[in-house]
Formats: sequence, structure tokens, C-alpha cells
Amino acid sequence: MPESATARVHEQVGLSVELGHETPLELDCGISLGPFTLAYQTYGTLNAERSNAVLLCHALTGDQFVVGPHPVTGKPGWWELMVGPGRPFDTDRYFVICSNALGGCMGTTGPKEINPETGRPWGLDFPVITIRDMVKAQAMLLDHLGIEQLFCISGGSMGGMQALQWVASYPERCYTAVPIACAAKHSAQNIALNEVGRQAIMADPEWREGRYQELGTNPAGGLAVARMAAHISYLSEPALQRKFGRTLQDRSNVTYGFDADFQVESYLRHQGQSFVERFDANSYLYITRAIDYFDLAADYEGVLANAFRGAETRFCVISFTSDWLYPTPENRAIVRALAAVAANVSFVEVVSDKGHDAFLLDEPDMFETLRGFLSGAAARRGLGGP
Amino acid sequence: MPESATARVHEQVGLSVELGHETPLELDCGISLGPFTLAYQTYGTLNAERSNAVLLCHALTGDQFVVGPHPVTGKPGWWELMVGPGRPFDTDRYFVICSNALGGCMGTTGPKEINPETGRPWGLDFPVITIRDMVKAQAMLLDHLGIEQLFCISGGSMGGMQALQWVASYPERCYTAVPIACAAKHSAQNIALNEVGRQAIMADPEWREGRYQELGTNPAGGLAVARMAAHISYLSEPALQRKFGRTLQDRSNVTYGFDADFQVESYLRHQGQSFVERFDANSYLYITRAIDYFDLAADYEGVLANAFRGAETRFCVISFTSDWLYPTPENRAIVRALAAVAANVSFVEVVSDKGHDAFLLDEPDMFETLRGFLSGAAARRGLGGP
Amino acid sequence: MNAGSGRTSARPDHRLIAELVEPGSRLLDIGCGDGALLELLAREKSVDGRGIEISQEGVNASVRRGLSVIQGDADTDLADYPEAAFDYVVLSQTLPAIRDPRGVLLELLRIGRIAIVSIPNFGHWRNRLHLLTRGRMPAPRGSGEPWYATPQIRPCTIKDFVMLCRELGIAIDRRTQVDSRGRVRRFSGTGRFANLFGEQAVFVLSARSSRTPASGTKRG
Amino acid sequence: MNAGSGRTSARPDHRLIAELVEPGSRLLDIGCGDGALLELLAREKSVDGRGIEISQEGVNASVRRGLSVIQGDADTDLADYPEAAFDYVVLSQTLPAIRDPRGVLLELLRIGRIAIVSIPNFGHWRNRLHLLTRGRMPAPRGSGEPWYATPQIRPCTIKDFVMLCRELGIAIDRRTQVDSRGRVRRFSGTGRFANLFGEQAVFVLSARSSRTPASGTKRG
Repeated sequence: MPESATARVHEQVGLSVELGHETPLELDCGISLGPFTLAYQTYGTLNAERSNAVLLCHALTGDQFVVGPHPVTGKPGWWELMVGPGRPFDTDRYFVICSNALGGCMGTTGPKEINPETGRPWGLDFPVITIRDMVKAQAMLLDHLGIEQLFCISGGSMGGMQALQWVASYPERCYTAVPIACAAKHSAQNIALNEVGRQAIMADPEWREGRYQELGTNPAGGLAVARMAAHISYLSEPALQRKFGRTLQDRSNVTYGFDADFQVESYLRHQGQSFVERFDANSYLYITRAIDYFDLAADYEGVLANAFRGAETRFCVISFTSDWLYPTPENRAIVRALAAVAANVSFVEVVSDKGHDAFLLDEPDMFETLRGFLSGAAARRGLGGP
Repeated sequence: MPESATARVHEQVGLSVELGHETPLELDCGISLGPFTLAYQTYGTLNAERSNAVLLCHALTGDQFVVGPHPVTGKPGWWELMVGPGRPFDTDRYFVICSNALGGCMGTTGPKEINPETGRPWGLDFPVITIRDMVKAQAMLLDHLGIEQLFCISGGSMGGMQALQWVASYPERCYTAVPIACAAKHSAQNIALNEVGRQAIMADPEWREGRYQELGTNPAGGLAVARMAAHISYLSEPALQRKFGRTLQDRSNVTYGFDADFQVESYLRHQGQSFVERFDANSYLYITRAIDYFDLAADYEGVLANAFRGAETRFCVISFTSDWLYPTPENRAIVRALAAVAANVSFVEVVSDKGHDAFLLDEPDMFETLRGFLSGAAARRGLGGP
Repeated sequence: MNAGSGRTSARPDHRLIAELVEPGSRLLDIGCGDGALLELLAREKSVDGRGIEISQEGVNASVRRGLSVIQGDADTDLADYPEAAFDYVVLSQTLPAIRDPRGVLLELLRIGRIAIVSIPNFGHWRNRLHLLTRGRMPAPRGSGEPWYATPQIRPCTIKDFVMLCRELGIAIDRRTQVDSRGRVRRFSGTGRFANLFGEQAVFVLSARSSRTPASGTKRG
Repeated sequence: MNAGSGRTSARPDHRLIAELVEPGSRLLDIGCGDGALLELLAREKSVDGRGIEISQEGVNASVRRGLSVIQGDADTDLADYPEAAFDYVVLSQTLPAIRDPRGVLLELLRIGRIAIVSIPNFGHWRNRLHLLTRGRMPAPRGSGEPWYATPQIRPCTIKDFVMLCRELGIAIDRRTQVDSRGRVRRFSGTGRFANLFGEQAVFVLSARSSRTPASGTKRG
């Protein structure tokens, strides 16, 4: 396989730092990782008091390019609507940071990168990582940047899980936390969905037990199928119905064949195809596994509330009515746990038919909620207006 | 590839008939198919008036073995709880017929069978078929058996779609119809789910453009992934949660690897593995395609009610609260269309957390409803008690 | 079939409705419960009946009797039926639980030529709702539940109902009350005393030719 | 902050509650609407307040004010809070819309030391529900909606409420009524005349040491 597009660009764009030279990252699996690279982007300016930093955590297939254009795809960033001057995460007011998750494939150390001990790509020799490991790595980045306390930790989906883990691991470093469309644990159905994706990749003969980079093959077929299966879970039935219904693709009648007769089929195939151009199959295995393993309560005697006991962080939890990956009851379970320790929490269920992906889309109620929450908190924190 | 298990057994067990010698089956795609084989099973005895016949239609991955043991798997039949002496479809009272769907792989003509024109397996040369084609083939079977009118046409999921098509195509041949957990059209989300399955099969290099039988390969990996993805859609989140939750498989801690740590993973892998032993990959492509194409209203000026206008068939429509593949609103749309032509219809939404597969499981409310409906109709039809 | 025993055991309001209905007609019973009225009408009047019922138990009991009953409710499911699909539409004791009584009344007379509406008084009504929502028999009259345990409803008096019909231009062709002992008394004139002693009232309604408020109607 | 203008514009019932609350205390406002009471209490009494509100508009307005408000309702969400989490729990004008008023009252005094419950009279209540469900301002008093357009509720009189507190062993420590002109009058004795002229009533409740019915209580 030719060196992938992502490998070509990540040295050219964005920031990165090598961490864990002196003190390695102690992973949950028991392995010490260090040194390792964390690739990240920042937007806005850190104020003199270093009190206006916002750390945004990306979802499964996201990366550090919150605002575009994306160096590989040329497309807008994944939270373009949320971050920028005048946006809820106002870059005239806040210093926004986003790092590529540990195990990712946009410059941060992951299975695609070279294992310094062997000089070959890590592949399946890369240690299995957890959401807590990702958060530990981010905390090391903040140490490097000299940021003691975040004004806000936020993210959607897996990013929201990281926000929860942040408060659990470092409550004093989180002035506010905004977990969106997420859960404190991955459900059986969600583990099953991730497992289908992994099986699709591992069933692809070109995957070669994860050694496809060395062996010059490319499990693109399996990765595309994994993406397609996952993508269905990101959308709601009403959204698919409205967007595509049973509309045919560039034809007036069905063809009685296996081409993409329906628009929804060609949309899905496109999703699969464009994904393999920017994502690494082994990274997909590792990051889905980290999500499967996430069960915050399990680290606290099975009582989620204990994860937040004593935290003075102000929370704003947001869910979406049509999200069936992390439905409102999962988000409400977080709110419930916070209420149980009388924590400071706001909660809004946004009415939307756009499914899980709503957190990435134009949802005025989400923007309004966040804007209000952040402004109120910023005033308390003594952060001036823009 | 060695001749598959299904190919080995279907000559030994069950009934089959060659149809379409004189008048071939005119398929919706424009091709004439004939002669072709229909494999079927019967249970109970046809009465002298030939008025007690019940035709049951199986779902995507089902077959004619309604009552077990299944000749390939040795397991019970798919509707064991519904069919038999004293069951709702009481074989002491009714003559129950079930045929393997056209395009299937348990003895009926399909892509796995030999194309008489070439002497080789049909593979992708098999014409793309529709739900209506399946129903036409069944009608030819009834002609062969000398059955003018069915006392009842019934089935769940794709079987329910066939029941609807039966009334639309042959209203006078259906005294009653019981479509369960189905829809009058396949939604965008459902087309997307089927497409993921097809892409998983077609992305498997061993699929060889559908010529795997001749070339001695086996797209088992792709077919297993297809089954796994589909299987998730058959279960509800609460059912998965109750059955598996985050319980680990034969271990006390996660292994930080890609083995099946969670029970739900090994369950899903087992579902995929056991499916490939009894099902043909090309059949999966053809039958999912037939389901995608199903849109009963489209054949009636876009007005579903027109499909049932004038039918004197008595309907009993049943849905399940936790079915997200064919949710209650889809079933209710059928009821609505029937109401619009003032047809004779009963409708029950059974409260169940078992998801789409509830129609195959022990659901006393479903049994009670059906028992009552069939008894009432049998009395009107002049069928004596058992 | 033992029509005699059926006749003896029928509820007074069912018997009253059965007397109103032409033999062989098409009828929809909204809130048909266990199908007792539909069965009575099929047996004694050869009525071609359909039912709508919200409770699973009711639908099952009805289907078991061989009746055609849809699980659903008046607020959402009447729109499915074509105009003039039925000769009669019966709305039995469920009006106070309906979210949009105004819309439903208009629907009754769109899909049916004649609507038969029975209005329970509040006490009776509370008992019935209790049955519907708890699945138990109502407590004996007088031993009512405390206020905080009753279902949430919208009380409607007979007078309220008459005023609404007038506003909608619906003609009240006949009006009968059944008292607590099952005795029937018929009203044709004013409704002044109706609220005082009616255990329940049964109204036979039809659409006026014009929907404009009928100013010439006698005032109740 | 302009406390003066805030003081002038505050609703009479909010002002009354503000007078009852100790400075610096922890308070939960159930059905907090746009957060006006919580903001008043934070500003004037340094109260550490939380809110529960069912409407999206209300939650958004509250969160925009920097308040901590959860979208939810009293029937399901009070169970999440630990015992004695708050000094005060306020239930403002929402009792008649609650499915299980009995359970909710007990919850109030589990999670809070003192409960402040305001009961609207039926007319006022109808207006408020109208606002909640339609998102419009209530029609001027007296021009009420017709019966069939009102939301379904469970009417509760002040007397009903007093009886329920007695049954649950809840002490009524203080009771105040606000009439239609916003004038406050305080009651301590019987509730005989309360239903007749109270525009709304505000009760201050606490748990009795024993939950057995207090037979020695004066009858209302």
C-alpha cells in the first residue's frame, strides 16, 4: 500500500508535541507508553490568567481539526458551527484546544505509527487503550501548555465520554463540563454495533492480522462496511426518510440488479468510500474497543454518582430526542448521578429528528443552551465578554 | 468449496414440485422463469372441502421447516410455538403449508441451483426477484395442490409482506390474512441495513462476483458480518441489555485485546458462524433485494388503500412495541389503509421488549389474539372445532 | 346462540342503543371495551360492526369473540375512515377522556350518518375511568377514590355538551337518560334538570344541512 | 445588578417566597419556568438554587441566566436527589398537573427540610396551564376558554390539599393567601373560607416527627 494520505499530511499541518519522556503514560492495560506524540490544534488566544482554555474531545472518527479546512479532505471541520468568533465556543473569548485521541491516525501515536522498538508500524502490537488513557494523555498536554484548570471540557459521543472521565479523574481541573449525546457506559447494543465493524475489518483478507501496512495490502472493503454499519446508527429513521425515502438514484425505475438503485444506498457507499481515504483500519479497531470498555461506574464501586462526588464542576448535559445510539435515558442517567451528589447540573433534551449526529449539525436549541450556559459560567469565572 | 450442507440435504427431506412447465412464471423484471422448483412442507390434513388451508410465509433467513427438527441444524422450526396440535395454527384443524421462497436456498430455485441453460449454478445470472414474484410462485403451488381459497395467509417480517401482496394480487383466494411485524414498504433505514449486508458479502474477495461455487471459494466472512449487522436490528436494546448487558464472556476482567471479551460479542459471532452453515450468500443478496423493492402502494397509484379496495378478506394485523425494524407506525399504516376502504380489520400492538424477533418467540398476547381471531373466522367459514 | 339470556344480561345503555339501531346496518363502536355491545348488535340486529378500543385486554376479548377491533383511540384514528363509512358511530362514555372532543364530534358525523354519544355523569365516569386505567372493577358507588388518585380528566356536564353541539351545528335528534337503576327516560325539550339526576345520557346526533349556528333552535 | 428594579417587578408569590427563605440556603424550584424566582433568590438572598422545568423554552431561558436547571418533571425526577439535599423545595402552582401528588409531596419532604407549595385556584390554574401548554399568554381573567379546549387536569381545592397533608402526617407550618390584586393575607386557623376567595395559597410544610395521622389536629 502506498503511504496513506493521512500519513503524508500530518507532518505538514498542525501542532504536535512529544510527551512522556520523563514520566511515561501508565496505560490501564498495565503498559507504560512513552515517549508518545500528541497532535493537536488550538484556536483563539490563552489569556494572561490562563483561565479561558476549552478542551474539546472528538468522537470515534473525528480528529483535531475542529475548524476546517481539513488537511486531508479539504472539508469544513467537524464543529465548525460550534467554534469560532461569535460561535458558542467563541474563539474571541476562549482558547480552544483539540487533540487527536491516543490510538488515532492524524498524527497522535497509534497503531499506524512506527513502534520505536521495532522500527515497524505498531499494528496489533499497539497496546489496547481506554477512554481514561486518552484523558491522561490530554492532561499531559495541558501540563505542557501550562494550563492548570480548563474553563470547559466538552465533546459529543466519545468526546462526551472523555468529558465525563475528565471530571472523574481531575475534578479540580474542570470548571465546567459539557458532555453531549453520550453515556457513562457503552450498552450491549452499542458493543454489538462496534463488534460488527471490527468483524467486518478483521474478516477482510487484506487486513492480514493487522499487518497490512508492512505487507502492502489495504482492508478498505472491511473498513468501508464498518463505517456504513456505524453510519446507520448515527442517523435517525425520520432523518433518513426525509433525506432519501425510497428515492431512486439517477434513474426512473429500479434496475433489478445490485447497483445502488436507491439514493440511500449510494449515499452509504459514498460514506464508506470517503472514510477509508482518511481513516486507518487498525485505529478503528482500537478506538471502538476503548469505547466498548467505557463504564465509568465500574471504577467507582458500580455507583456512577461516586465518580462525581465532591466535584465542584458545573455541568451542562445535552441529549437529542432521536438519538438511538446514546438515547436520552443514557444522558439522563448522568444527570441523575450528578443530582444524587447534589452537583451543579443543567440538562436539556433537544427536540431533533436528526439522530445521534445532531450534535454536529445546526441545532439552534443546542447552540442557545450552550451559549447561555457558557456565558453564565464565564461571568462567574471572571472571564470578560469578547 | 465443497458442496454445501444445504445442497446435500434438500433432496432427502421434504416435498418439492416442479412448476411452470406449460406457463412459466412471468417475473416483475420481465424474464420468464420455468420450469422451476418449489420446495415446501405441509402439516395437518386438507379437509374434503379444501377450505382449511393455511399458507405461512417465512422471513428473510427462514425456510419451509416451520416445525422442526430442521434437516440442516437439527434445531426446532422457526414457528414451532405457533404451529402444531393445539397451537394457534392448529394442525388438528388446519392444513398448514410453507414453501421455501423463490430465490431461497433450501431446495427452491435460486442462485445456488443449476441454471438448466448453462449447467452451472445461476449465481448472479439468476434474475432479480420481487415479493410479488414469490407470491406468484406460491399461487402456482396452490393451483398444483388444488386449493382454490386459503383459509388464512400469514407470516412475519418478509412473510407479512407476502401476506399483504397475496391479498392485493389474489383477494378472492384469501379468506383471512394475518401480517405480523411487517410494513407495506421497506423504509430508507431498512434499505440501508440490507445494503450494509450486501456490501459486506460483495466486499469479501471470496465472493468472486457471485461465482464462488464454481471457483471453489466461500464468502463466509462477508455473509457472517451481514448476518451480525442484521441480527442487531432484530433485537431491541432492552432485550440485549437484559440478556447480556456488559457481562464478560468466561472471564473476570477485560483482556485488553480483540477477542470476544463481552458475551454479546461471542453471541453475535456465533450467530454469524452458524448462519453461514445453513445459508447461501447469493440468496442473501437476492432476498434482501426483493425486500428493498417492496412498496405495495407504488403498484396502486401510490395509494396503499387501493391495494385492498374490494377485498373481503378479514385482516388481523399484529405489531410489537419494541420492534424497530418494522415499528408499530408501519403496521398501523396498513391498518389505516384497510380502514380507508372500510375493510374488515383487527389490530393489536403487543407489548414486548423482545424487538422484531418477538414474532418468533413466546408472546402469549400474540397467541391469544391469533387464537381468538382464527377461531372466530373458522366458525364463520364453517370449519369445525378440532 | 341464546338470544334470550343475552337479552336479559345486556347493560341498560347497550339495550337502549340496540333499540336505536336499524337491522343490518354498518356501525363503528369507539371504545368498544370487551365487545359486548358489538356482539349484542351482531346477534340481535345482524349489524356489521367494527370497534376501536385502547386496552389490550379489551381488544383481545373482542377479537376472541370474532369481532373486528382495532387497538387505537378516537383522538388519532378516526381520520383513517372514509366519509360516510358507517351508518352509526357509537361513542360510549369516553368523551371526557378525549383530548379534542370538538374535533372528535365533527369526525363522528363525517364518517357516520348518525352518531350515538353517551355522556356519563362525573361520579359514574370516575368509576369507569378507574376500570379502564387500573383494570379492576370500580369501587362501589359512593366509596370513591380520594381526589389525588383519580385519573386526570376534563369534566363535562350534559349542559356543556348540548352547548357544544349547538355551536358545531350538530342536531340532537333524540336524547335519553338512564338513571342509576337502569330506568330510561326520554327528553326532547330543555336540559335544565338533566345535570341534576341523570346517571348518564344518550344522545342521537346528526349533521345539520348547514354548519352555521342554528339561531332558531330552542334554548335549553 | 439593579436590585431595586428587580424588587419592583417581582411577582407577588415570588416576593412572598423570597421572604420565607433564609439567606444562603440551598433550594430546589420544581417547575421553575424561566428561572425568575431562582434569579431573585440568588440576587437578594444569595441562595444556591437548582431548578426542574419541563418546557424547553423555560430551561433555555433559565440556563441563559446562568442558573442550574434540569429538563424534567416532579413525577419522575425527584427520586434522583439524596435525602435532605436541600433546605427548601418549592413546588409552584404545578400540583394539579402532577400524576401522583401524594408521592410527590412525600418526596418534597424527603429531599428538602422545608417544602413551600403554592396551590392555584381553578381559574388561575386554567390560565397557567394554558400558558404552559400553548406557549401563549393566558386570556384575560373571565374570558376563559370553553371547557373542551382546556387541558386535562385533576382539580384540587385548598381543602383537598389540607386533608391530604393531614393524612400524610405533614405539618402545615404556615399558610398564606394572595388575592387577585396581589394582597397577601395570612392564615393559621381553619380553611373554611379559603376556597371562596383565595386567588392562590402558599403553604410552608415540614415533616412531623411521626407519620401517623395526627388525630389531635384542629379540624378545618
